[in-house]
Amino acid sequence: MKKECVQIVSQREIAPAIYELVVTGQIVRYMTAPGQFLHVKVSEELEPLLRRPISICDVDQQKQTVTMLYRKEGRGTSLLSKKKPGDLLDLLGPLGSGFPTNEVASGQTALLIGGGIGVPPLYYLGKQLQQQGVSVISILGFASAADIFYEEAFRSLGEVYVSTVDGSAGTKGFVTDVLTQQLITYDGLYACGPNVMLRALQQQGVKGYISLEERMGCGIGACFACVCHVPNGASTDYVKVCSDGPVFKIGEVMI
Amino acid sequence: MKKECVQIVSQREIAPAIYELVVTGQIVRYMTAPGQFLHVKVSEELEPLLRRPISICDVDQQKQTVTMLYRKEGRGTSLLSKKKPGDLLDLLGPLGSGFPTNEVASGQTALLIGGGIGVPPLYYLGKQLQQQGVSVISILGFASAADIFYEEAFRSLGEVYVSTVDGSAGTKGFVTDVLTQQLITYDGLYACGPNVMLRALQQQGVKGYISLEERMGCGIGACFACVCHVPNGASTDYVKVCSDGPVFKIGEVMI
Amino acid sequence: MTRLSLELPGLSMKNPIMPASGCFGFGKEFASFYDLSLLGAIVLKSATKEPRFGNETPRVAETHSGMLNSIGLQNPGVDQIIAKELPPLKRYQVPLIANVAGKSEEEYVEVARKLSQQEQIAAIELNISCPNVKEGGIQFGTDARTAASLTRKVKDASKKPVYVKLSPNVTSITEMAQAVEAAGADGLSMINTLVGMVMDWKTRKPVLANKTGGLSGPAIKPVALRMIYEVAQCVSIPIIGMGGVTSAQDVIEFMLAGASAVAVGTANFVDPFACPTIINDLEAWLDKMKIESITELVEGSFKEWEVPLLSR
Amino acid sequence: MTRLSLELPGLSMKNPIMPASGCFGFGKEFASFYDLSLLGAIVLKSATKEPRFGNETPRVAETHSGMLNSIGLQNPGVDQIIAKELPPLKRYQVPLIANVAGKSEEEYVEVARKLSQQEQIAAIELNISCPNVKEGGIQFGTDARTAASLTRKVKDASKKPVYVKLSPNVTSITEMAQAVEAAGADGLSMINTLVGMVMDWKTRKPVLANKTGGLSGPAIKPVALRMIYEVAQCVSIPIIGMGGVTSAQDVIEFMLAGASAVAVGTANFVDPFACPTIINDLEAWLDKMKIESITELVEGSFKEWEVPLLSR
Ligand SMILES: Cc1cc2nc3c(=O)[nH]c(=O)nc-3n(C[C@H](O)[C@H](O)[C@H](O)COP(=O)(O)OP(=O)(O)OC[C@H]3O[C@@H](n4cnc5c(N)ncnc54)[C@H](O)[C@@H]3O)c2cc1C
Ligand SMILES: Cc1cc2nc3c(=O)[nH]c(=O)nc-3n(C[C@H](O)[C@H](O)[C@H](O)COP(=O)(O)OP(=O)(O)OC[C@H]3O[C@@H](n4cnc5c(N)ncnc54)[C@H](O)[C@@H]3O)c2cc1C
Ligand SMILES: Cc1cc2nc3c(=O)[nH]c(=O)nc-3n(C[C@H](O)[C@H](O)[C@H](O)COP(=O)(O)O)c2cc1C
Ligand SMILES: Cc1cc2nc3c(=O)[nH]c(=O)nc-3n(C[C@H](O)[C@H](O)[C@H](O)COP(=O)(O)O)c2cc1C
Ligand code: FES
Ligand code: FES
Repeated sequence: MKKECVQIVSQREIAPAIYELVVTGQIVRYMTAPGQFLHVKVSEELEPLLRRPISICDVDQQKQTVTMLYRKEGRGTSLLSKKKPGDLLDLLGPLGSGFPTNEVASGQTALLIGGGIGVPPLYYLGKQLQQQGVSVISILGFASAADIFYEEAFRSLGEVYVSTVDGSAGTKGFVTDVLTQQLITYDGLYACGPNVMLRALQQQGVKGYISLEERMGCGIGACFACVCHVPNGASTDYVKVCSDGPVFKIGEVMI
Repeated sequence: MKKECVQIVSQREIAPAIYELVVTGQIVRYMTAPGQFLHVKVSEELEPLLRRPISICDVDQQKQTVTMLYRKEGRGTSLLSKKKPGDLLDLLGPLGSGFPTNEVASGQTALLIGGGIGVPPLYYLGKQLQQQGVSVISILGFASAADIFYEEAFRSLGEVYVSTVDGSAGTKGFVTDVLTQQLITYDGLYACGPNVMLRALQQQGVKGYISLEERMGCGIGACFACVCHVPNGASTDYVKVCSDGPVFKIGEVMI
Repeated sequence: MTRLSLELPGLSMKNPIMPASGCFGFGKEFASFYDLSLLGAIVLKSATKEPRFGNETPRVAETHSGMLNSIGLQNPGVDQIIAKELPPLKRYQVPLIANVAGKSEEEYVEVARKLSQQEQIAAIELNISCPNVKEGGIQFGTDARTAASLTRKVKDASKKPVYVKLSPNVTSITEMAQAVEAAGADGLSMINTLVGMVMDWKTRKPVLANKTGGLSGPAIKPVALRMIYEVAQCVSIPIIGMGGVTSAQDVIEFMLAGASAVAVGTANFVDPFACPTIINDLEAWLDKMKIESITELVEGSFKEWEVPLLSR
Repeated sequence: MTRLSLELPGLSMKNPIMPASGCFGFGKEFASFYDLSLLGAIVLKSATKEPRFGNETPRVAETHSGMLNSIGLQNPGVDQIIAKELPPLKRYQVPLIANVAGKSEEEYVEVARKLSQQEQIAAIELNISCPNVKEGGIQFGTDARTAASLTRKVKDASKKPVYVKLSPNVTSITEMAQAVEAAGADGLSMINTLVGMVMDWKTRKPVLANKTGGLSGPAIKPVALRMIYEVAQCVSIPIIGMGGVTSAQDVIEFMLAGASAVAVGTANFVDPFACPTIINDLEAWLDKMKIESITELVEGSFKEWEVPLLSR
């Protein structure tokens, strides 16, 4: 958990409104756990005020770079998308607890399920799993063929299924449709995406890990903005997405 | 009175915290009256919110460029100083009524008195007077030798006297000290600078024109932020610096 | 009727956008930028009985995402306004709302009566909320009984509908709103500015000569939205919403919160074309939101929608 | 004594800077960034009698130069706080201020009594101003008599000095301040957040699950400065100032307005090093202002200065 002004190496739009941002700095050396996130100050001024949580998508320790993929949505990410190589970016991180990679052993199979802008953190996870000798299968869901990104990158990790809401590529529908239509066997499952998708997975009773999103204040566990109820225990029990998560065991958290 | 996003041609620091900014755009063609000012939006965002009034320092109609000199002071001018050639700048202007150049005839002498960041508008004025065959004498006051700017530019218009508060260059003291120590004869006087300086001139009973500063909201006469009392008339009488000024006849306004 | 048009007491508006009082003078400065007939309405600068100079300068200061002003209701007095400021506005096809201020009930009543008698004036906005006037001004806006009494007297004197402009500097905005509604107000305008201060470390004094001033601009938008949302649910008269509006999206948000029309203040200083730009953008927003008429948006955040919400 | 140190009821502070309640948890997260002993004091997160979950999420939303929160006083309850949260703070040389909240006078009194009995706790901050709790919370902060009665009872029960934290959502902040001073408050904390709302045009609903939330950050700084300035001139107890402080210059401004010490809230989220950075910058500011001790600044905007003002 460090704070550093890192330098932007490159930034490009890889799909409509989806940007790939590569930055370099000392702080990268702490980024070893896939599923952790960075808290990004998109401006040097006090406006917009809050940092933006963005997942670690890829890390290159040799080049000391970290890659983030983000969707240009509101004020903050719009400003971020205007940054140019050489510009500085104030990062806080890595934050949260990542995906446990030791839940699948060498020779076993891991299934990665990513929906939309939930895809990025799975890439660094998949790379680490692959290095550990785990077979990786990915199901990636997008709105349409035009919105697909990083498909090739995931193919380098193993088999890839794609779903699109409009059916313009891959299976028509959602990642869960792929899951029910294809008979995929796996030993561990990791998912990140919109809450509807994670809820569907949780209801299907599969086992594995999911990464959640919640609006954040501090990102470090101090403000209690990002709490979730837990299914068992007292009604006042909770977990914090920023520091207990963003990755949780499926079923551990109410979504 | 137009609004346009102009392009920055160049920007450089010409003295400590004093920046020379050159921009180009269609709007320049309306900038014919020296003493008028531009209302500059220093950011594309809503923060800082208000525009900054900056005087027209020089205009090149052939190149369609306008030069502004400004002192980096607070939030707005700090942001402005970070802009680079090619960046866009939202300008509103030209605003206000400028220096009347027909008060001095060809062959007569005009005295320009500028204090600190009040110097810039006098340059474009001096150039126009010179073109009209008027002899130009300038008294420029600065804090110290290091703070002097545009001295050479003014020398190209005519005789120049410099004063510095610490005496490190020219006459030690203020522009008014030059005025009392040197016997300068002139037919018209134009001044711009801090209120203390203008007040001193007004009290000495000299005749001529002064350019005032006042905190502004709209810059176009609508918000009534920038009013000044007038010496004669009802207690509710006023002038607006942004639209009636910023140039006034000495004695016309209470400062 | 177009997709943007609407009807409010006294006002037939082409669109819901009007410049806010004190941020548009009497229109002439903006007339050099665009045709004022484009506007839904115009709220004129506050009028008092006698001419007023207002407070000493500095009268404005910048704050984070906002500004303070302490103009202090400078204006040439109601008679001069009628004689000099109204006639040039005759050429525009736009309803005029006259904003009325005063130090006493009598002054308010007299000014409102005179202005409401003008054919050009479509409605009165009763400014009981100016934070920048020491004598009385503010207390009309912070005490429900005083506000109600004033509203009733002005209603009696006015030939035109009366919108009461509420101050946000109160413990209970709903109490104020309900009090003036009960007293006969035809509509509400809200919010006026929040009282604030900017300090100058160099002089070690407040920046404004008047020390305090009214905070406006995007900084106060959340406070405005909250107050409109609360008030809209407990009154049945329409609300003209304002406070930090700078874009068509803001207008949508204010209408969802409960505003029937929206006034734009500070944004006019940042961009003299703010109002026409917003008006121009609104239609595209209706398309984006799959909405036929802008009036459907009003109170949209708490009413039932026939067409289901867009899925995220 | 150093140039930055100061004494307030119950508090010997190395410097005037403390993190504000609810913006620093119970310290442990920030302890991984810097040594908490650097701080002037620490205000702990609000404690209630029983554990509270608070409001549903989303609980924060961004606004222009500010944020809304509707955490709703989530905390593990006073007993757990004493058992689990206080012990790890023993190792730091820094006075702790326990913030106390509740739904009833009895709850406030009980929580305050328990916390004030802890040796580690130097003072109590009575949170009568949380806008995010439906049951009761806010009315203690908006009615002078209720606030005074509560203050008196908590004073009687507390072994430590009591600072009352005021709500800005009132018509007259000076009335509230004078009421709690008369009831025995040792100091004031001000301001808490302004009630606001953010609307989501996509869902057509307020962003926050709780609909409204408390506005904090630079957007509210002018309101905070104004209220501190007004209150400082009519009470004789010290004020802990807060509301949008992000820099040492802000601290100077708050002290000139009348604050004896300054709390930093939202800024901790933007930069976890906000407090130590501000503390570090303060000494240079004293040099720049040609001031010996920071305490000279307090009320500087309305008191007489022995050394004349810097000329501009
Ligand atoms: C742990 C975590 C990891 C994330 N990783 C990625 C990623 O790798 N790529 C990516 O594109 N997005 C990611 N997101 C979502 C991303 O944080 C939001 O899209 C972003 O904050 C929106 O900011 P904005 O300026 O575009 O929107 P604005 O509407 O201007 O944001 C306003 C406020 O709401 C918050 N907010 C809005 N949407 C979200 C959201 N979905 N989740 C959390 N806060 C939100 C913002 O942070 C800001 O505080 C992640 C979120 C979390 C919690
Ligand atoms: C007609 C006119 C012409 C001017 N011409 C020049 C020029 O050519 N070069 C130059 O350097 N300066 C000029 N100024 C002064 C310049 O406008 C201010 O220095 C500038 O606005 C300060 O902005 P900031 O962001 O640095 O300071 P901040 O402190 O961030 O400003 C805060 C607010 O105060 C206002 N403000 C602060 N100081 C002044 C001031 N002296 N006059 C008016 N408003 C002020 C700002 O506009 C802004 O609204 C002129 C002012 C006027 C009125
Ligand atoms: C410079 C200025 C002058 C104002 N003068 C008046 C006024 O005379 N009468 C009035 O009712 N409101 C006045 N207001 C308040 C605005 O009409 C509006 O209620 C407030 O500024 C909030 O809107 P905004 O954030 O869009 O500016 C004034 C506001 C500003 C900024
Ligand atoms: C996320 C958050 C939680 C807060 N929780 C509390 C709280 O529990 N008790 C309290 O008295 N104030 C609470 N506050 C108010 C702050 O202590 C402070 O008064 C306010 O935020 C203004 O300061 P700022 O602008 O520096 O944040 C909270 C503020 C925020 C932003
Ligand atoms: S974002 Fe602050 S606790 Fe999680
Ligand atoms: S700045 Fe608005 S009237 Fe002059």
